[in-house]
Amino acid sequence: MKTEHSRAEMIKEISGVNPLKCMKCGKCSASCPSYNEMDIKPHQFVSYVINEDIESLVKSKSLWKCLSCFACVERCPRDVKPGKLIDAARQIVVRERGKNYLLADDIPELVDPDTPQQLLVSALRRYRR
Amino acid sequence: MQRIGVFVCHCGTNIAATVDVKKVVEMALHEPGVVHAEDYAYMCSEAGQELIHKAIKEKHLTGLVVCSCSPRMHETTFRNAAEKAGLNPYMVEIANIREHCSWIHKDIEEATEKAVILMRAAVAKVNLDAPLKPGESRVTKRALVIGGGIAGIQTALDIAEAGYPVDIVEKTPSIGGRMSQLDKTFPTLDCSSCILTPKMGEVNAHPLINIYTYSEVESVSGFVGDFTVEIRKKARSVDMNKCTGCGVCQEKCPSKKTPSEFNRGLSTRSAIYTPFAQAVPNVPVIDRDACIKFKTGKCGICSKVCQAGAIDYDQIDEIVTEKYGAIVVATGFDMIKLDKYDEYAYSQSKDVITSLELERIMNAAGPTGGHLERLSDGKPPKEMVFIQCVGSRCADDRGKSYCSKVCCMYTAKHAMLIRDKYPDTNVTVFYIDVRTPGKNFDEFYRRAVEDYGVNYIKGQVGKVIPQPNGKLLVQGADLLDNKQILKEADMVVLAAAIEPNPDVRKIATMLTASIDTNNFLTEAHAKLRPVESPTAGIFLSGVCQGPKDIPETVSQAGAAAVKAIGLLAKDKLLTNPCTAHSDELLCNGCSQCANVCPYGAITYEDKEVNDHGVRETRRIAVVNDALCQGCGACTVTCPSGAMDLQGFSNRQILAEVDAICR
Amino acid sequence: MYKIAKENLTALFQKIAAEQELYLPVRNEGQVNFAAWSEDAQVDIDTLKTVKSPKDAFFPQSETLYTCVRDGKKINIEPEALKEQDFVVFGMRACDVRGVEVLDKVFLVDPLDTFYAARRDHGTIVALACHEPEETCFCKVFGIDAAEPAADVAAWLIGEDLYWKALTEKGEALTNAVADLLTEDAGADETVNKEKDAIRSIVEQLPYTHLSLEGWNGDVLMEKFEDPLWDELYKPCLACGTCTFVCPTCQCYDIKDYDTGKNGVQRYRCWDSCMYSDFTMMAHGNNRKSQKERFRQRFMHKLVYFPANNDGMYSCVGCGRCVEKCPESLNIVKVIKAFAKQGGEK
Amino acid sequence: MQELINRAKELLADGTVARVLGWKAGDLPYNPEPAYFEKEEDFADFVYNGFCGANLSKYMIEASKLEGKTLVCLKPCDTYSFQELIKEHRVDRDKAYIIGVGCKGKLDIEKIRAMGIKGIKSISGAEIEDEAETLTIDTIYGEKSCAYKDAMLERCHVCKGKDHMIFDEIIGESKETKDADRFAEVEKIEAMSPEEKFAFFQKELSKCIRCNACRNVCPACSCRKCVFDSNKFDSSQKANVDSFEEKMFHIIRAFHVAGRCTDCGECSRVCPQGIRLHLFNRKFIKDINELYGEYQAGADLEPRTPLTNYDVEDAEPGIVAERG
Amino acid sequence: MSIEKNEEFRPKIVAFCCNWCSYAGADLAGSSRMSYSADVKIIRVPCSCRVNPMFILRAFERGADGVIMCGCHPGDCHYTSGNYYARRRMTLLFSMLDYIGVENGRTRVEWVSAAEGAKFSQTMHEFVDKITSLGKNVRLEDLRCRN
Repeated sequence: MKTEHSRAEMIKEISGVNPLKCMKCGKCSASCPSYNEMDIKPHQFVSYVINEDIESLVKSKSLWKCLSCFACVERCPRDVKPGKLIDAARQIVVRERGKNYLLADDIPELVDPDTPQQLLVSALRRYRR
Repeated sequence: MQRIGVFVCHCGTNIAATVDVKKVVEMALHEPGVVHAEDYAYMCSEAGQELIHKAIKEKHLTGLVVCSCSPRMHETTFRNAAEKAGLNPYMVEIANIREHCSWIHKDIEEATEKAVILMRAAVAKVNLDAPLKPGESRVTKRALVIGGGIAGIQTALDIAEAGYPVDIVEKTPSIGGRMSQLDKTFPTLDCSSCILTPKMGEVNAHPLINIYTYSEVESVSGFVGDFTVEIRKKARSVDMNKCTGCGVCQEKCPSKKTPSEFNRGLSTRSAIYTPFAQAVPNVPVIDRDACIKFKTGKCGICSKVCQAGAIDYDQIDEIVTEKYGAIVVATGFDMIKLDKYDEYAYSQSKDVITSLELERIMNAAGPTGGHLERLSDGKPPKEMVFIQCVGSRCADDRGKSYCSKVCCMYTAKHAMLIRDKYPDTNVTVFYIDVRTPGKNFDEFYRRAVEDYGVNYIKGQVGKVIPQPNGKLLVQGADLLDNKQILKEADMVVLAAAIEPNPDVRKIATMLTASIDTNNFLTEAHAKLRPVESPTAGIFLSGVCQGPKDIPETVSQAGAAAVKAIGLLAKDKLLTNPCTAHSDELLCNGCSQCANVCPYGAITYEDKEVNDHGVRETRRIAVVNDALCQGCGACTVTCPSGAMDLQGFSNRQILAEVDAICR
Repeated sequence: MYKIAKENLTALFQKIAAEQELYLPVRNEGQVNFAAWSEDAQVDIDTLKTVKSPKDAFFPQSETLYTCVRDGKKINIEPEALKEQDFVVFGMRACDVRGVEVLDKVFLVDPLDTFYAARRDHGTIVALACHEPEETCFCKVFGIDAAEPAADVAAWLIGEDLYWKALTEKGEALTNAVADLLTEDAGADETVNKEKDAIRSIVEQLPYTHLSLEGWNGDVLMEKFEDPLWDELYKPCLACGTCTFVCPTCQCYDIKDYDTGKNGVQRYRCWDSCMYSDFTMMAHGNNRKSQKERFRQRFMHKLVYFPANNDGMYSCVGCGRCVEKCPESLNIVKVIKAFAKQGGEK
Repeated sequence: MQELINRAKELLADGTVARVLGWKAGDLPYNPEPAYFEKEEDFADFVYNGFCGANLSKYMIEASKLEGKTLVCLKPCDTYSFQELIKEHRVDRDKAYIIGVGCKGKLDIEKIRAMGIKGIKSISGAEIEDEAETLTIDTIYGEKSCAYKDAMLERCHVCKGKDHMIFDEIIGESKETKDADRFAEVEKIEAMSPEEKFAFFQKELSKCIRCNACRNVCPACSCRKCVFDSNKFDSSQKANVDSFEEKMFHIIRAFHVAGRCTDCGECSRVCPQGIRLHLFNRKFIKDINELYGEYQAGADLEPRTPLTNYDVEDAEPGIVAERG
Repeated sequence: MSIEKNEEFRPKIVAFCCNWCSYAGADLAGSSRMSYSADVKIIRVPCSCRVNPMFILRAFERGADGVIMCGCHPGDCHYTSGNYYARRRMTLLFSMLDYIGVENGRTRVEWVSAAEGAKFSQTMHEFVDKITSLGKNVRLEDLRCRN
């Protein structure tokens, strides 16, 4: 298991996001369609990464509730893009399962029945490169 | 060959206790060019200066080296002493053997060795010194103020009060600027026009102030003290001298469909119009794009109804050329366009407005006669939502990176006024931070919360969704309660970022004044010269330099006026002689030096040169001594070494390097 | 006639270098130039032309003449010592040897250049015949025989052997000094003659060999000087010094001072180039103001002024280095041909 | 080539241009020289082939002073230099009629010689029209051949692309010949220890004979009088008397053209001693790209170059030590 | 003159200081009696942007062992932008010196304000130590100027 620090660094690297740019305006949370289903709210993703509490993040419900609609990415005034952080956190989960790349055939057994379809599309788009 | 005198100061024991001054004197006599060397307890004293005077006279010295304290301390003293004895003051160099030597070293041998080396470097430099003479340039005792808002008005008044004539150039038909559009002002809630209108009248009546409205700066040439400016007076189609300002033409004008600029497009105006009732001058202009006479050739009603016979359809733009000693830029600001913020539904709903539009709605002279109502259906709003930081503090290219500074306060003002006048209306403010540094500012904001029950929510709005029922669904976040909020509102007010007037880039280019990436004019020094541009003779007033509120603008306007007055009070400007200059035989005319000159001091001329018998016309860099401040940026940019700095020439610095490394 | 196996050349170089300095073609970062021999030097005597000619051996690119040292307010002048050490230059070609003869005409006449003279006195030249002449060579035009260089020692590299023949007293002395490494070979003459014939027959096939110098001599000064053709010829010239610095006969130098700070002011001379914009720049200005004049200078000097003063001897030796190295492919052959073509048209 | 000649003649005849700046065939198979053509009959000698490597943009400095327009043949990479010269007011755009000529990589006779090919009588395959991949070289010592690619100038292996940055018209096709990483050599050196770096450059620069060919051919080195020819900095040098002077000259030369050097490769092409001078220029280009953002001199007419510009967030000089 | 006490290595260090900040910072170090090595000799220039790479190479040519340039902090330049240009120039020059094998650390840039006497003194301490550890500059000197 990697240290929390290295996981946080990896999230930053994968997402290309500098969480320190966040000015805590909350526009992400204000924009989020899945807000109510989330245990950790979009604006909080940022501070979890800053505080290097990645374990909570990857264990959170939010990770799989985010629709990857990227409204927060579009609207974030500070170029922080919480949606990308979440996407990166998912990638960490996938990688830690020992697979860097997802094959279409592997998906059914990985999929939580609650996972929204859009997420699958987003995941395929992202990980099957 | 120079005849150099070296004078070594003991500075009591400050130097002499650590440096063997006699040894320095002895070593000095071995240096090339040195014909005289002596030491004395206090060189800066009368007696010490007398020694220098005597040696210059008796030994016919052409250059001096004073080994003493820092040149920052007594360079001027010794230069003056040299000048009194008939020597050019720039033939003096200081070897700093106190601050840079005796005070920091303990070992006498070591300190003496270093003092000798510093003396040598100074001698090497003097050997290459040339007499320099400060240039002189005249000062035209007249100032130009670009922009007729509160900043420009205040600057013009202050300069004129000091007795210097001032011209104001204003692009729109009337002075008054943004402030004239405001309803009330924070934190005292005075009526904006009540405090502005008297000032506009004062400017209009002042014998030393001349106002060019409906005019723009066309070109600027010259330099500090001696600018030549061309001003384009756009054709007004109304004779300023004949018009009585009765207003009949505006009433009768059949073309009334043009959106009113003054009311931010919330109402319309006639083709012949004054922007607002208290306009100064109270003379209308004809908007030729809207005028039926200009579009079709028919109509001419205004001309018929004008008893003064002031209407003149044949007027053409006029160019006025005037000379100025100082120029103050007061071009102000506008709100950013919101076309990149679709999520707030500004373009989709009439009930989503900007705060400046709200100012007009709240104003008794505004489009709704001062009644707060929805523009869609005229109903009074029951739920109002204010969204802060729309386009301010934005890291992406949709908005501006800076804080617009005034929004927190005016939103508190709006909220308070609404709650006061319409107690049934709920007001919610979504904010990121509330910033209230300023006298009585935080108290003002607290009053809005505590006395008027304005609901401040820490969090931003993600989306505004117009509903079929005419309401606006506001989806926001409450970060303190960690919940998402869905709220139906009747009106949404956006605190849009302010940005410098878009024309300022053009003006800055004409003035060679520097401008930052946000189009704010750059000050000469962020802390110490905040109202001056790095370009000499150009001063900054108001929001063109950075976001600020009215009191701050007025203070800065006064400060800019003082700086301008300080310049105009002089008959002549003495220019720093340590300026760059270009060797015309080596100059390539490549323009690289002008690229790095912070003062716009370098221009190019086609000049005929005789290069060792080859005669040709070449593009040559020419440095304006009045503008050059002697930083030397150009000298390093110049690859051929054509550009050199007097007083710190390439060869002088190299000679110092050589002397130190010897 | 002696010979020495190629594989023993290192021993020969060691032997020479033990007694005196030895300069010979050395390969450094892909380029072959004359340099001092050392154990780890990559000697390359197969490459026909070194980039720079070997004239440095006698007339170095820069040399200090004297040093002025300040003593208080006095100045002492310390002249530079003349060359006192014997040395050998091994591997010059016939054209290079003629190049040295040209320099002699300049530096060994009155006023004698003592720095040059000392080097000539102490230097012995071992020259190699050109085994495989190249298309840029045109030494024959100047009457030089690439097959038989006229040096202190002439040498031929044939197969696995180097054939050695002393031609002067200096050459004899050097031969004696290395005699124990050389073997006498009775059949050598025949081998060498065959090689000479081969070389000469290749030379006949070279494209420049039959270049005509008709019309170029010391008597045509004004006619050539004023010819409008120069107005065109110089145009591509970049005014760099490549042609002059690789040339075995260019002898112009400038005298400059270098202030060392603590070690006084060194007065040194260094090669100058007539192509340079400040060539012959003087206090009053420059008497060759345009590149055309400077460009003309080089060719007029080699083909007109020099023969005018030296019994018809041209100061070009046809080594072809400028032909190979000019960045814009200008050269003396093109100049000669351009005038010939124009002559034909007239 | 014939199309180019026809068009040039046409533009001369109709008075659009007063002269044509192109290449004249040499007297050996590989040595064409830059030349002006003013009359129809001059074109008998006009040539454009693989050996026409010279960047003619610098000649336009002088040509801009002449009466009338000059038609100049510029290869794609030459057009960068030309734009840079426009920026610096050294050439007059209005005095130039630019024909962007096609380029499929230019040849380096030194590379052919380095293969041991000598006594060259003729070369075929260097013509610009055909797609020949091979050069066939007839020599006194027999017929030789080599791949076109192997005889290409170094710069063509890191070709900037086949597009002309500025032109009035284009004649002939170009091909991008890039097959190497432009900064590979620089990176190799950067990875060396200081001792190795020093030894490398000491050796490379010891070949320098200060002929100034690199400087004089360089379109960015367009100073009327170079600092190394003047006494402005006590910097007049005609020879490298000490190895310091070689370094001084090459460092300062590279510094003076930093941000303006288009990497046209002329310096390396003309060096008679085969010094890889582009190693200096490319180091600066690489640093500029990495520190101040990708920049290609001559790709546009923006007057400010990286060294006459700044960003408040620029790296500190200490970064050099940090990078190690 | 040679007053060297012993044979130990004493580096020659040239410091270019801008008139407005760093030279004043050095003055403050002096008036606060914050000592640093006498091997440092200061040359006053109007602005760090006056420092030409040729000056730095010249110092090395003449046997300097280290060259340091001090200017106003970025953003505080008396001439508004001079040190920004200087920063780019020096970054590129230092990178080039590193590239040709000059030991890392023989050159340095430090921003010292007029109030930072202590920083000036501290910087000079560090720099002298660094140069002393690097030893004599032999890679960039002109042998003709050698002692």
